[in-house]
Amino acid sequence: MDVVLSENQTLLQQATRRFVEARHTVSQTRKLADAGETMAKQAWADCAAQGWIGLFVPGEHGGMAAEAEGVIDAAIVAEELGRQVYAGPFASNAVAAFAIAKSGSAGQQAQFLPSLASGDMTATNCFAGTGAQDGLAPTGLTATRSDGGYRIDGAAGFVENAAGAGLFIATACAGEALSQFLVAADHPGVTIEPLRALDLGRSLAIVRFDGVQVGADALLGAPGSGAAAFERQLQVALVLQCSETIGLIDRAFEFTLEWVRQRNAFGRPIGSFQALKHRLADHTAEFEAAKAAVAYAAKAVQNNAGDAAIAVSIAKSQCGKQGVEIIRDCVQMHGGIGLTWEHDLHFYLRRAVANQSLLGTPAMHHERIAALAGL
Amino acid sequence: MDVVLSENQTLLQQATRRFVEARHTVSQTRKLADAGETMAKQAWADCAAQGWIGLFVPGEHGGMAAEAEGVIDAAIVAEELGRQVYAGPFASNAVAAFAIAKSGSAGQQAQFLPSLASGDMTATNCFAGTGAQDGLAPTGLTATRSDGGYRIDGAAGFVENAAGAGLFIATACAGEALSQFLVAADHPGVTIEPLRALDLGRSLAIVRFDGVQVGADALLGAPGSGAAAFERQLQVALVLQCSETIGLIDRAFEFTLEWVRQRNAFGRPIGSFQALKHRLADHTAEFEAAKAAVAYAAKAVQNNAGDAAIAVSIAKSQCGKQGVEIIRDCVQMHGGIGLTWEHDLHFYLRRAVANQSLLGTPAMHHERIAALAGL
Amino acid sequence: MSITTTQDRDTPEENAFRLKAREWMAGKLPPRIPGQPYMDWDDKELVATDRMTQRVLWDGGLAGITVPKEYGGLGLTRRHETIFGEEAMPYRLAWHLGNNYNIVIPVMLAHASEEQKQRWIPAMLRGDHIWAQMTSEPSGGSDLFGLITRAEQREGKWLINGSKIWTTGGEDSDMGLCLARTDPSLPKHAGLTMFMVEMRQPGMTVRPLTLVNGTRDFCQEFLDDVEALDIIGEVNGGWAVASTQLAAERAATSRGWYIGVGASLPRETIEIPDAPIRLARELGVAETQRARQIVGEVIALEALRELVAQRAGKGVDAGTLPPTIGGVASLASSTLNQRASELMTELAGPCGVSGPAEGGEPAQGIDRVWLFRIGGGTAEMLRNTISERHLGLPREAGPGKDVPFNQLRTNAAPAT
Amino acid sequence: MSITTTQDRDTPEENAFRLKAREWMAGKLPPRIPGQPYMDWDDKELVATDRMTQRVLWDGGLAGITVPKEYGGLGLTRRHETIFGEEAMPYRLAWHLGNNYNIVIPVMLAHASEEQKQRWIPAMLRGDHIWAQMTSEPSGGSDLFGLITRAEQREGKWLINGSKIWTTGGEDSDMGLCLARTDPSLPKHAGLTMFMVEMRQPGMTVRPLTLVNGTRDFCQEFLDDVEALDIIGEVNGGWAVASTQLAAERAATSRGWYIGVGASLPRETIEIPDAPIRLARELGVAETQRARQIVGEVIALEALRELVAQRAGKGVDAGTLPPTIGGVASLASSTLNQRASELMTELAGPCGVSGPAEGGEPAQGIDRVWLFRIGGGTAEMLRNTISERHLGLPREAGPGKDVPFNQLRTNAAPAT
Repeated sequence: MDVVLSENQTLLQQATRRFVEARHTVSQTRKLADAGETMAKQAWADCAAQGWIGLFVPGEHGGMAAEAEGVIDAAIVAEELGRQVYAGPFASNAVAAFAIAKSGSAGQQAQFLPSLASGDMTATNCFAGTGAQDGLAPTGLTATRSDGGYRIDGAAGFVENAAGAGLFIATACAGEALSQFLVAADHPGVTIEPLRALDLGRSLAIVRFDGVQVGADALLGAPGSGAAAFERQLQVALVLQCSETIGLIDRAFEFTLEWVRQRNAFGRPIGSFQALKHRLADHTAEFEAAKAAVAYAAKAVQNNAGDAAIAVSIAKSQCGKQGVEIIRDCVQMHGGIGLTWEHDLHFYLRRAVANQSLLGTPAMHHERIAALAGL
Repeated sequence: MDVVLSENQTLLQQATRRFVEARHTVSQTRKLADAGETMAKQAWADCAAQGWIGLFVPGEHGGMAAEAEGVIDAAIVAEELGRQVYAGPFASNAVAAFAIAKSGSAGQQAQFLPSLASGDMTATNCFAGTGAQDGLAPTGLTATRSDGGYRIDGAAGFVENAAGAGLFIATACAGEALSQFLVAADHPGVTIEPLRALDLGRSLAIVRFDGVQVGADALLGAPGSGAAAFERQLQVALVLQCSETIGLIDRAFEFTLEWVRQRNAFGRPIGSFQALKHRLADHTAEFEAAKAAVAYAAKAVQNNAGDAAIAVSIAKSQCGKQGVEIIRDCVQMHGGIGLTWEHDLHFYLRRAVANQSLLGTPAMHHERIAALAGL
Repeated sequence: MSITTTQDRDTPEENAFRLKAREWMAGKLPPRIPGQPYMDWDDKELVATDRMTQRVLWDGGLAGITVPKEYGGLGLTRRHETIFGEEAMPYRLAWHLGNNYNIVIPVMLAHASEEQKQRWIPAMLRGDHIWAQMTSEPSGGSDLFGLITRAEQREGKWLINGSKIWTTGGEDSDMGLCLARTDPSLPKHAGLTMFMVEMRQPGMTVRPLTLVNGTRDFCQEFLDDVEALDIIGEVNGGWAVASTQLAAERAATSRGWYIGVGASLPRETIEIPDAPIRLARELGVAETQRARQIVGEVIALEALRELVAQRAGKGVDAGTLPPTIGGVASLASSTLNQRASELMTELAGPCGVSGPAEGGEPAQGIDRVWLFRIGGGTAEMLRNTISERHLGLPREAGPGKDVPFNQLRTNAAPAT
Repeated sequence: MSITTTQDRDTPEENAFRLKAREWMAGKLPPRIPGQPYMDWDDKELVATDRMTQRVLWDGGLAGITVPKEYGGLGLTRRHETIFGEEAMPYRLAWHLGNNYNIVIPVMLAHASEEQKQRWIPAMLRGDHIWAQMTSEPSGGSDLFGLITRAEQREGKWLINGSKIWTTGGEDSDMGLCLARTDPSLPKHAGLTMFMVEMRQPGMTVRPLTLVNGTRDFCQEFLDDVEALDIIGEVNGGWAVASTQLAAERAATSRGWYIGVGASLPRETIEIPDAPIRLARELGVAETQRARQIVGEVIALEALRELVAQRAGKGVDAGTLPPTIGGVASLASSTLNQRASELMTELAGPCGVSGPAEGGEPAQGIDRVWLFRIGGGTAEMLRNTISERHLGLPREAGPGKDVPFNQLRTNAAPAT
């Protein structure tokens, strides 16, 4: 996060760290993974009670958006969650709450925001299609006018925390333009096909829409206005993803430094070997660049600044690449022990690889930057 | 070169090294560069007298092709020339001699091969167009039937040693197919536009063909048969380029090892610092892979093997990238002194960068490999 | 890569050996199945198959081609080994017994007593025993000779206490080489002894390690008054034995570990790996420029791994490259492999980190998590070895060689 | 990046200072010309312009904003410096005099005598002198304090003999700081003294170094009985002075070296560099996927360099990051720059290694040959510093700190 935090932000950071270290450490993630389970509803409600989703929700709907810098504050939370490879549906719900708070009608806000803020219900965005080049555009769904409403068809890929969600935000191609819809998970025609995820603390699925008939009241925002709303939601999702990666690196680097200081070989601590020291110095430099980029992006997205789109892609470029490179080398520096299932490091690395590949790979973001820069 | 050489090859290698170290060291290249000159005709004839071009020329035309393994032997020479950043027109003439020996009529062979073998005349191939994506295909020239012969138009880029050459091998698009022509440098309509080269021992030019009218006797090989011949010539050129890069790395690495052994800092040789040692070990591994790839490619091209095309691209991929990476780090390990004009290292690095970028960048060769592999 | 035989170079005697091998193996050996792992210690049936295969070779007079006749081998040449390898190409060989051939037999030939050699080597050739190497320790990491497992003589027995780790196939092994410290008051390299132990005995607990990619090829052992069967070499002379052991491991790694598995056989053309091409097609990205660059580069990287290993083998055989080149080839292979895995993950994009619910790990992503393990030491040790032994660079300053081991800073007893 | 002023945050006093600066500079200072290098010591006219500019600022009461009043400065705050920087944006400032501000004044304020400070600091503020730092030596490389230039007292004078190198602007400097060894029988760091020397005097030969990219900003000096003018600090106390000097250099590098040049001013939006976009268009590859990826990545890398410098500056100012972060930002900048240069060379292909006969060096190619030089030490030293001072990792074993210098192995006198 930024090098200068407000007093409230510092308090949020400390409270989140305390809470996560007490209740949701990487050991919890390991337990859930070993059991093949996802976080229990009550456990998530306890998290939501920390106000994490409420950062985007107005006071009248149970949130505290008025006192929060939503995106930046949520990024602070995401970073703390990254430090413990947290396994709950934070980012997906935060983005959904952001979407409904920004684009939803008064009725939609009243209907959904309170239960999102309290954690009674979860919601998630369908950001992508199902292909290898997906992640940056809603290519999987179409909406056609039908019966005074819309019929939605297609498949959304890599949807986070779809299992157990009560509500999907579906962005669909309606002719030339995009429209967004709120679709209940139990709506006829909606099926969820779970995927196996490399990230052991992550729930991914394909969500299929097979002739899903919704009324005009399912529209989130005006018809055809989905492109700009989607872009904003994607930006928030990327800020949270990158912040989480910062937390992953931060913690993995922290215990690697500890390890190389206390582990001896050839009669001295391995952290006194120059080859390791130089690599750690290089990682420090790359990590610092990643932190700078994410802090800038969080602020730009919070302020809806003109360069927010390019800023999130720059952050993703650096976090995607360095999250994997740095944590991989942390594994390497741990020697054989870092390769064992029992060691926590692979949980960090798995999530870093997933964060590199989801919501657009670095290469896809480089193409996006070129386009945004007018090439 | 290969790890097992024949007796003749060992003799050729030793003789070439002695000759080059006596007469054509990097200091000579520096002198020519400082004076803005290219190698004098007599100096080149002395080199040719070593039999370098004759490796491809039959005995009746003054060569020794019968006793030589042309491509492999020429690669041995190229590697030795690389070790001293040799500044003469070796590779361009060798490839031209190869082309005429393989595709030329009896008359063309009798007319050109003796003077190429003796160094009295030089010739060079027009391999590429003038664009940033050029290097692997003759995109710059067209030939149209005219007056019982052909009219050649267009521009060839990055032509090596065009200044002073007596003869160009021009590969031109004639409808769907490619044809190759032998065109005298003083032919009406041919103009040479010298370029400034990053490689200070290299002569590059654009050769423009402006309504160049040639007779049918200028055809090298049958009309429309140019594609296969061009590919073979390109393969030979790539083997020589990669072998030269091997020589560049070999020598730069050699004096870097010497340097780190004798240079002291903090009371001990800098070659005892682990960070440097590990980088040198990594370079050794990459260099070994480069050597293996070039040796394989030289043999495959010599034997016109089925995988020769893919083998040269694999060699180029590794040599292009590692030539620059390893020699760059050699500069880095020399500290400030490696950045001065007076030090020889930049001659090596300039040529390595040029060899990376000419005749197809590594990325262009990766695309070529995919195509050759049937994707 | 396609393999052709070198039958046209056979002498009449060699050709006779070739035909004998060809005839014996036909129908008796299990087929080589493309894609089947050459070792998978979790597959107990495959381990059993390999023991049987070794017995079949013994029965056919084809076991221990270059092992001296007095120890049950055939006493033939490297050339015969190559011929055997060519003829064995259609079959799966006794790949789980690689330690026996690559490590234990060379170590015994160099250091064991005549009696030990006559007892143990023929048993290996018959497939009676699988041997494990117990060398690394949890406390030691890359500092192999900093080991702290203790062996003490009590009532005429050598009793071993400590823990060993990264033992390939430990659970399925019958016998083990176990290096232990017998005199901690001597300098680090001086107080070690090489023991021979039975793997199945009271006090020995063997626990397979699950690695991040789910494989279980390595084990950890806990030794609680484990009784040694015998000593190889001298008491406190274990360093010399272990050095032979390490050199044998390096040499075998660069040869390709086991006849018929590896990189050392002559190849005629560059093999085009199928995986990147298939992946690009399956993902529907075969026409994009970047995907094509990635596929081409992965093909190049895979070919380079093969070529560098071949070159090393050929150079060592011909004597034009020093044996240290084996480590260089290992490092190259590891680096090239890592780059290929990075590229494949880029190619797969989000499809690389997810897969059908019922499948295994998403292949491309787990490749990025899983590090290519270098047999015989970590990449850092390999880089030390290459820079010092292959390039001849000076050693680093460090605690003197003569310091008694019990005065060194170790993980078990940190210096205060 | 576009720059906006922070005028809305001015106090009345600050606003008065802003308006005074704005008014004085208008029409008197040379314009800032986009693309003009901020330093080019081969351009003698530009060096002269910068001396004049400094004089103009002095005359306008704008020189030495944070320098204490007793030494000719204004005694104002960092905030005033920011205000001045904002107002100076349209102009070229006295950028060739950066050493004076960044290095020499901080060193003098910390270590010089009252008399020295009163004499030399106002002269610098007036633009009378350009100061050089003579620290590195040909024999020393990155081992700065292993220097062997000797200073001896003869007939009441300190006479210096040796050679210095990598002196920025040596040829155009009037005065220099020169670190020399005054007692080789003391340990390495202990026997050094910091001298003040006139650069133009008998015995001092200054030779510009031509670097591989043709620039001539650095000089080498040969000192043959050069007479020192004065000592800063104590005899044999030079290490303390030099440490301040290095710290000042690191701090200045992370701030952006000179007001108005650098990275430390607040930026409002991410700047899109023109070069990669223009190159892709000129080369006609703007529509290929790989070219677009390269352009995007180069834009990202350039922005990251800027962002990491800003973050470091902001963190140090706020006290939330340690001063060692400056070195981290330098290393990041260097790494990111190298990657960008690699990508630009790939983008340009063959066009990157050739150009019109009459042009200069082919830009993309020479960028690959030319290494981004890190002010204040090589990348290796920076990595040592970061790992030891920023991360707190243990120092390596090495010759003891107490060994007399003349018993150490150096390049001048190799140990036998």
